[in-house]
Amino acid sequence: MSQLLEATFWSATVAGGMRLATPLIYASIGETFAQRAGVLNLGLEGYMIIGALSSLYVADPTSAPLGFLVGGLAGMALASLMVLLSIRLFANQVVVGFGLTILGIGTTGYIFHETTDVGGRDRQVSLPSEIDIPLLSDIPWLGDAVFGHSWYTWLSLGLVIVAGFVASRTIFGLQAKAVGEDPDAAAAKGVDVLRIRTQATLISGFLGGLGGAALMLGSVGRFQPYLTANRGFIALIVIIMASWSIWGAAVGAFVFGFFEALGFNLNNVFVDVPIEGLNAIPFFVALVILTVSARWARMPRGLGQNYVPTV
Amino acid sequence: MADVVADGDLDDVRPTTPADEERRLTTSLSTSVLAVLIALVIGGLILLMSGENPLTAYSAMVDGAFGSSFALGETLSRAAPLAIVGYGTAVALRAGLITIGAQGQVVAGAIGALLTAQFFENAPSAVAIPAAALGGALFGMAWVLIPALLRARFNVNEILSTLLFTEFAALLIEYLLNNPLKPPTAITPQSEPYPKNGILGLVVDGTRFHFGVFAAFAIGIAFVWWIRSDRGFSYDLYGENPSLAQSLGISSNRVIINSLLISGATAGLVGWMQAAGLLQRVYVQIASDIGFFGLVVAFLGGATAGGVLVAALLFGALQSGGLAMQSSEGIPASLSDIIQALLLLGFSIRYAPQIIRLTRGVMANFTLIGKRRA
Amino acid sequence: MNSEPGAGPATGTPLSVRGISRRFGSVQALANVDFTLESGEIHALVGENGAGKSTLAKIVAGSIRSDAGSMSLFGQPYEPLSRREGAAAGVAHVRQQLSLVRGLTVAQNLQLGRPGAPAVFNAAAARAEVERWSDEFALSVPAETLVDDMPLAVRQQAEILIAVAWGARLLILDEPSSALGPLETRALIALCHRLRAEGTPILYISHRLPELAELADRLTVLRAGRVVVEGADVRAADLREVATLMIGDVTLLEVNRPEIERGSTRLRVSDLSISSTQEVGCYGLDFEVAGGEILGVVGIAGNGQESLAKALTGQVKLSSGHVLVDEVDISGSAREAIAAGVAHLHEDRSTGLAAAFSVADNATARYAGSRKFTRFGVRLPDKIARHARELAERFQVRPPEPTAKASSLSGGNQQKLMAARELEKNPTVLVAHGPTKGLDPEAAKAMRDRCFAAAQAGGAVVVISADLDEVADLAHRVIVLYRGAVTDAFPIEDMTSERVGAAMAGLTESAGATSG
Amino acid sequence: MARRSSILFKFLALLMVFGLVAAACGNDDDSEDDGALKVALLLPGVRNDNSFSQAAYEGLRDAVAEDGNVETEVLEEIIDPTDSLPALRDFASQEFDLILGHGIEYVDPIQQLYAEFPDVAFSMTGGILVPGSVTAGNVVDWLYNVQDMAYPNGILAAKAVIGETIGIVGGPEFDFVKTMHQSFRDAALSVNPDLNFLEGFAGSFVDVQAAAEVTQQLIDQGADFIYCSGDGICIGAAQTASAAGIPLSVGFGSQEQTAPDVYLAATVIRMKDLYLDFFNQVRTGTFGTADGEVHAVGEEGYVFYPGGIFNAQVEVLPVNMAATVDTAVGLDELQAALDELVASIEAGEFAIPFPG
Repeated sequence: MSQLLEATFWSATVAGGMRLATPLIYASIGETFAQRAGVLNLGLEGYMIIGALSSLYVADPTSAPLGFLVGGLAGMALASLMVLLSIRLFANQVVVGFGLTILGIGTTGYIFHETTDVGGRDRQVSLPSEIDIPLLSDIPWLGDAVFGHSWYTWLSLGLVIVAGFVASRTIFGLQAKAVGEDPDAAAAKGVDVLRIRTQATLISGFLGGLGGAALMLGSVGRFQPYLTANRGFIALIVIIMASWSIWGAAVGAFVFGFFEALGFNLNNVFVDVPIEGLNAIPFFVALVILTVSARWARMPRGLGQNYVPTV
Repeated sequence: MADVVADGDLDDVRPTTPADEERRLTTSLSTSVLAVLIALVIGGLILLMSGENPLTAYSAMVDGAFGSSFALGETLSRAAPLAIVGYGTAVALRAGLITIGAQGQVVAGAIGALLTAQFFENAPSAVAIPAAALGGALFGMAWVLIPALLRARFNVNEILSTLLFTEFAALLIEYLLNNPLKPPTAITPQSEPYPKNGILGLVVDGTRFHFGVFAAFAIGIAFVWWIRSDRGFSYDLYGENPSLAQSLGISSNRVIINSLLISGATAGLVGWMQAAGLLQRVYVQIASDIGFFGLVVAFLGGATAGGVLVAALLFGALQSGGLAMQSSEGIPASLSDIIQALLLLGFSIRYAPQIIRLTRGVMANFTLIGKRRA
Repeated sequence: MNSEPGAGPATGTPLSVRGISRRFGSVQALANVDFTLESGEIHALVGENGAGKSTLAKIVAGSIRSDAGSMSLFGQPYEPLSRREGAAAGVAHVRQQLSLVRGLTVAQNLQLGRPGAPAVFNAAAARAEVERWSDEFALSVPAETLVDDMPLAVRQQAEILIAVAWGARLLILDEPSSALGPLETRALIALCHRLRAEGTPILYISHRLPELAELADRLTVLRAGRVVVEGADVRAADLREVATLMIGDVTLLEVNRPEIERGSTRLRVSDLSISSTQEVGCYGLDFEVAGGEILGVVGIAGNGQESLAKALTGQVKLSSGHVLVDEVDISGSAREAIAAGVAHLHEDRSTGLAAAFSVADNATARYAGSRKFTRFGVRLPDKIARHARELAERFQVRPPEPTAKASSLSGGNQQKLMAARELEKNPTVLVAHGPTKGLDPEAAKAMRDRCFAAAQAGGAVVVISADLDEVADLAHRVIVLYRGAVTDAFPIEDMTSERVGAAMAGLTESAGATSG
Repeated sequence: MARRSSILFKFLALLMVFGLVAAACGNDDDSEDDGALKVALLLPGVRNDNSFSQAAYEGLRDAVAEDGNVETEVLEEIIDPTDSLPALRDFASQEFDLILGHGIEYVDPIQQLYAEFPDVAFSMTGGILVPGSVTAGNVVDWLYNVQDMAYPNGILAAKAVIGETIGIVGGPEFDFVKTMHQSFRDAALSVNPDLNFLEGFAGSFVDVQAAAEVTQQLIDQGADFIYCSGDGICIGAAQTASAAGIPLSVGFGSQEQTAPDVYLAATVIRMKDLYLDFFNQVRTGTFGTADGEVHAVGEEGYVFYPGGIFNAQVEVLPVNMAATVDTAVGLDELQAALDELVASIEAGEFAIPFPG
C-alpha cells in the first residue's frame, strides 16, 4: 500500500499510460475523422494489425521511418476495401468492418506463417531509444514520465495538433463534419459526399496502420499473430468516450492507457485482488466516463448510414 | 426510401418514386452472384499462389459443410447459436438499438446455466434441463440490464456499454474458471464437466447435432410471432420513427429495456446450449465469436426471419467448411480465415435498401442523443 | 457588387431559358419552357404544387439537367453540370428545404463548399465576414451559433447571406416565406429589395400571391410544366386571374367557414410550463377551448409551438401545470391522451408517419398495443388491410392501396393518411400543427374541412401555425406565442397583421392569456 | 412478403452457386498407401510461436526426419473448443494412424472420440488433470512437469541477479502459470533466501505490448532481473529488459534473437524421443498398453507419460554466452550451476518438488 504514496509509482504509471496510449492515439484520431464523416469502421483492428506486420517487414531490411510509413499505407490499402464495398457499393458498414478485421488478422497471420522458418530468424527491429528533451527530461520523476518517450509518441502528439487543426480549421475538416452530420445538406452545398467519406476512411486506414506500426516499431519489435489484442476496438471505445472530438480522443487514449498501466501496477500493491479485477479498471472507467458524458455527447447524425446520392 | 419524404420536396414532382429508387439500389441477383464469384476467384488465386489447389480446397470446404451427416451436424450446430443470437439482436435492431454485447451475454448465460445445472444436479432431467435453460437466459438478461437502464435513463450509447460489458464478462469468466468454478486438479481455466442430467442428447449419433439445435427453430418461430405481433409492431414502429411511436403512447423506456432484455435472454440461451449441448463443459472461449457473428448475421439477414436463418446457415457452413479445409487440405488457419473473410465481404453486397433502412432507423434513434443537448 | 470568381462583367440578360424540357419517369415535369429574367428585377415564378417551379429552379442552379433546351447567363451560354458549377457561375439557389448543415455554425457553413475557397479557413475572417454582411443588410445572423440552434427565419436569412457572400450574381429563392411570420416576411422583402437595388436579379418562387404584389416586378405562371403567363407586370396583373391560371379552380382557395355550435369546455390548460433541453419550452400558459371552437396558436416557428403540441398530446413531462381533457388530466401520458380522444396532426409529415411502413400499418398505428386487430397477440393483416382501405377511401388517400409504402404517397396524400389515422373517430381535442403547410389548394381544402368537421362534431380544435392566412381561415380565436409565453390573445375579428406581427415579435406588453 | 421471399431466394441462389462451384470439383481423397505412418498434430498456437506449439512442431519434424517413413499433417490455431472435436474427428476419419493432441484443449474431444475410432491412436496432453478422463487401448496421456519448466530459471536468476529484486512476468493468471512462478520463487529462494519478488500479468498470451509494459513497470519498481514464464508475450518482456539492460530468463523457448544482450537461458519442451516411441508402438501394436516404459499414475492401468528434465523431455537451453549484460557471477558459472542441477536430476539424486 505504501507504494501508492510514492511519486515514482505514479510517474511510472503516467509514463506507462503514455506508452500504451501511443498506438491508440494514432488509431483513434484516424477513426475520429472517419466517424465524423459518418463512416463506422469496425475494421480498425484489421488496419492496425496489417500496419504492424507491414511496418516490421519493411523496417527490418530498411529503416524504421520507412516501415512506419508503409505500415500506414498498408492500413490504407485495407481501408480502400471499406471504401469500395460500403461507401461505393452501399454494403452494410458493420458487416464489412467485421469482415475486414478478420481479413486483416488472417492476412497477417498467413504472411507471418509463410515467411517464417521454424527455428530460423524472425523479422525483427530494435526498439527506438527515448528522446530526451534537455532540461525537461531531467525534472525529478516528472521528467521521465512526461518527457522521456520515443519519437512515435512525440509524433502522435504532433499528429493531435495537426489533426485538431485539420478538423477545425480546414475546408476538408468542415466538409468531413458536414457529410457526417447532414450529408443531404452538404451535397446541396456542392460537397461531394462520397469523395469526402472516401478520403476520411482512407485517412482512418492510414492512421490505423500507423497505430499498428507504432505498436510494432515502438514497443514490440517482433510479430505475433493477434498481436494488436483488440486495441482497434479499444480505439472505438475511446472515440465514443471522447464524443468524437480529436482532442478528446487523444485525452481518452491517454486515460485508457493510464488506467491500463495502473491495473498492471497495482498487482504488486493489492496482491490478493485477482488480476482480472485489475484488468477491468480501464473498462470500468470508460463506462463511468461514458455515462457522465452521455449528457452532452453528440453523435454524428449520419454515422453508420450509407449515403446514396440521388440522381 | 425514408429520406424522399424527409426532403419534403412537396412543391415538385418527385424525381423518382421510392419504388424506382429502391429498384435502382437493389443490387441485382447477378451483381450479388458476381461479388461472391469474385471473392471465390480472389480466394482461389491466393490459394494457388500458396501452392494449394483451389478446387480441392473449395471442395473440401463444401464437403466439410455439407458432405456427410457429421458435416451437416456441424453446420447446423454452428448455425443454430448464430441464428438465435441473430434473432435476438434483430429484435433490438428493429427497435433501433445496436447491441454488440451478445458475446458477453453468451458467456454470462453459460455461467448461469452451469450454476443452475449444478444446483439441480440430482433432479430429473425434465427439471434440470429447462431450469438450466432458464438460468442461462436470466443470466444473459442480467448481463444487459445495466446497459439497458443506462440507455433508457441516461441515453448512454449502448454500442459501447454492451461492448464494455463483453469485456467484463470475459474477465469474469476467466476469474471464475481460474478460481471458484475450477476443478481442483485443473491447471488451465475450465469448469467441472456439465452435470450429466442436464446434458442435451444427440439427435443423430456420431454427430454433434444435439437437441439444443431445435431451440433455434423455436426461437425462429417466436421471432416470426414477434414481428407479426402487436407488440412487435409497436417496437418496429419505435425503431422506424421513435418520436411518432412516443406520440402514439409507446413508451420509449419500455421498448429500449425490453428489446435489449430479449436480446440478452436469447444470447444467454445460447450460452446454455453451448455448455449443455455442444461442449458439455464451460471454457473461457465458450462463446467462440458467436456474439459478434450473430450481429453480422442479423445485419446480413436484414433482421428478417428468413434472412437471419439463411445468413446463420451460411456462416455455420463457412465455419465448419473453413475448419475442414484446414484439417483435410492442410491449409493454415490464417489462410482459411482469409477465404472466409473474402466470402463474407462478397456476400455483404446484396440487398442495399433493406439494410440502409435498418441503419437509418437505428441512427434516427441515436440522433436523439444529439438533440438532447442543452 | 461582387467580384467573386466566375463573375464576368454583369452585362447581357441575366438569365434566358429557351425550350427547356425535363421528364421524370412518366411525368413531363417541364415542357418547352421559355423564360427570361431581366437585370434589376425580382421575377416571381408561381404555380401550384407539381407545376414544375422547383424543377426549373434546380435546372438553373445546376442540381439537375434538362433533357432539352438551352440557357444563357449574362449573355454567355450556360450549361452547368453540377450545383457547384452553377454556384461558380454565380447562381445561388436558396431552397425551400434549407441546405445549411445543421451541425455547423453559420461561419462554417459560409466556408463549406464555397467556390474557390482556400483549403485552410480563417475562422476569425469568416466570422467577420458573416458579421459584415449581416450588418450591411441589417440582419441579425449570429456567426458562431450552430444552425441547429437558430430559428427558421434566421436560418433563411443566413442562407441568403451566404449566397450573397459567395458572390451570387443571380439569386433563386424557393418558397422563402413559407415558415415566416409577417414581420419576418417584411424583413425578407426588404432584403430582396435591397439586393435588387444593388443589382442582383432575383427569381422568387412562391404560391402565396398576396405578398408578390409588394415584392415582385413581374411574374411568370407555370402550370403542369408549361408556361401559361410569361413575364406579366405584377402591378397590372389581376391576382385572382393569376390564381385561376395557376390552379384552374379558384373555389379551392375560398374558405367556407361553417357555423359551428359552441359547446362546453373540453380542453383546459392551466399554468402549463415545460422546460425543454431540446427546443423552446412553454411558460405559464393558461387557456381553455370549448367543444366546437377552433383556437389558433400563432407564432414564428421555434417559439414553443413544438413543446405546446407535445404537452397537449401528453408527450412531455410538464414542469408545472395541467392539461385537462374533459376534466381528465392527461399531462405527460401519450397513452392517456389517446384514450381521452386527443388527436394530433404532426407538423412534419416525416415525423408524423412511419415512412417505410405500409399505408395499412400507418393508418392503424394508433391501435398499436390495443389488441384491436389481433388474435393471440398476432396482428391480423387481412383485417388491418380491410380497415385501412376503408379509412383510406373515407379520407380520400390516393392510392388507397393498403400495401403501398407511406413514402410512396405524395405530400398531400401523406397528410390525408395521417388525418385518417388520427381522425378516424371524432376527437375530443384535435391538435393540428400546420395542417395545410406545403399542400396544394385541393389538399389544403380537404384538410381545412377535416378541422371544421372535428369542431362540428363537438371537438375542441387547436391549430398551431406560423401561417397567418391558415389561422385566419380556420380559427375563431387566436393566441400569440413568443418564446414560449402568450403575448397576445384576441378573437379572430380583431386580428390585424400589425397586431399579430408585433405580438409575434414579442413587442406587445400585454402578455397573459384570455380564456373562454 | 414478396420482398422477403426475394431475399431468401437470392440467398439460396448464392448458396447454390457457391455449392456448385465447389462440388463441380469433386472429391479426390486418394491417399496412396505406401506403408508410411500417417501422423496428425494439433496445435493450439502457430507452429512458429517460439513456445509451446513450436516445441511440438519441432519435435515432430525431428522425429519424422529420423524415422523417415512418416507422413504428417499439422493443424494450427485450434484453440476454440468448438473446433477441436471436428478437427480431431476429421483426422480420425481420414484414417490417420496417430493423432497428437498437443494441448489440454483436446482432452475432452479425444474422450468423446476414441471409442468410435479404435484403429486410431490418440495422444492427449494433460488428461490427468481433467477429472473423469481415461486412457484406453488407443489413448495415452502425456504431461510435462510444470515445475521443471521454471525451477532451473529460478536457480539461474538467483545466481545471476545483481540486487535482490526479481520481476516475474506472466500471461494470464492461470494455475499452471502461477505454479511455474511459485516453483521459480522456490528455486531462487533455495539459493538466496533474501531475494524478493515482484509479479505482473499481461492478462493474455498474445498481448505483447501489455507484457512489455508490465515488464517496464516491474523494472521501474526495482526489478533487477526479469523472468518471463512463457509464450509470445515474452518478446515484449525481452525487448523491455534489453532496453533497460536487465538480465532475463524465459520459460518455453529462447528469446536469444529478441534480446541477445540480456537473454541468459530458457527451458523448452523436447518431444522428439516421445514421438519416435509413439511411432514404434503404433507400428508394433503396443500403443496404449502399460509396458515397461509407462509410468502408471492414478488409477490402475492409466497410461501416462510424464515429461521432465529426468527424461530429457524438458531441456534447459545452454546459457547465452554472447550476453553482455552484467551478472553477479560469470556466464560460465551460471552454465555450471545449471549443468549441476540437470545432472543431479538425471542421476535421480534430486527431483524438483511440486510447489505448494
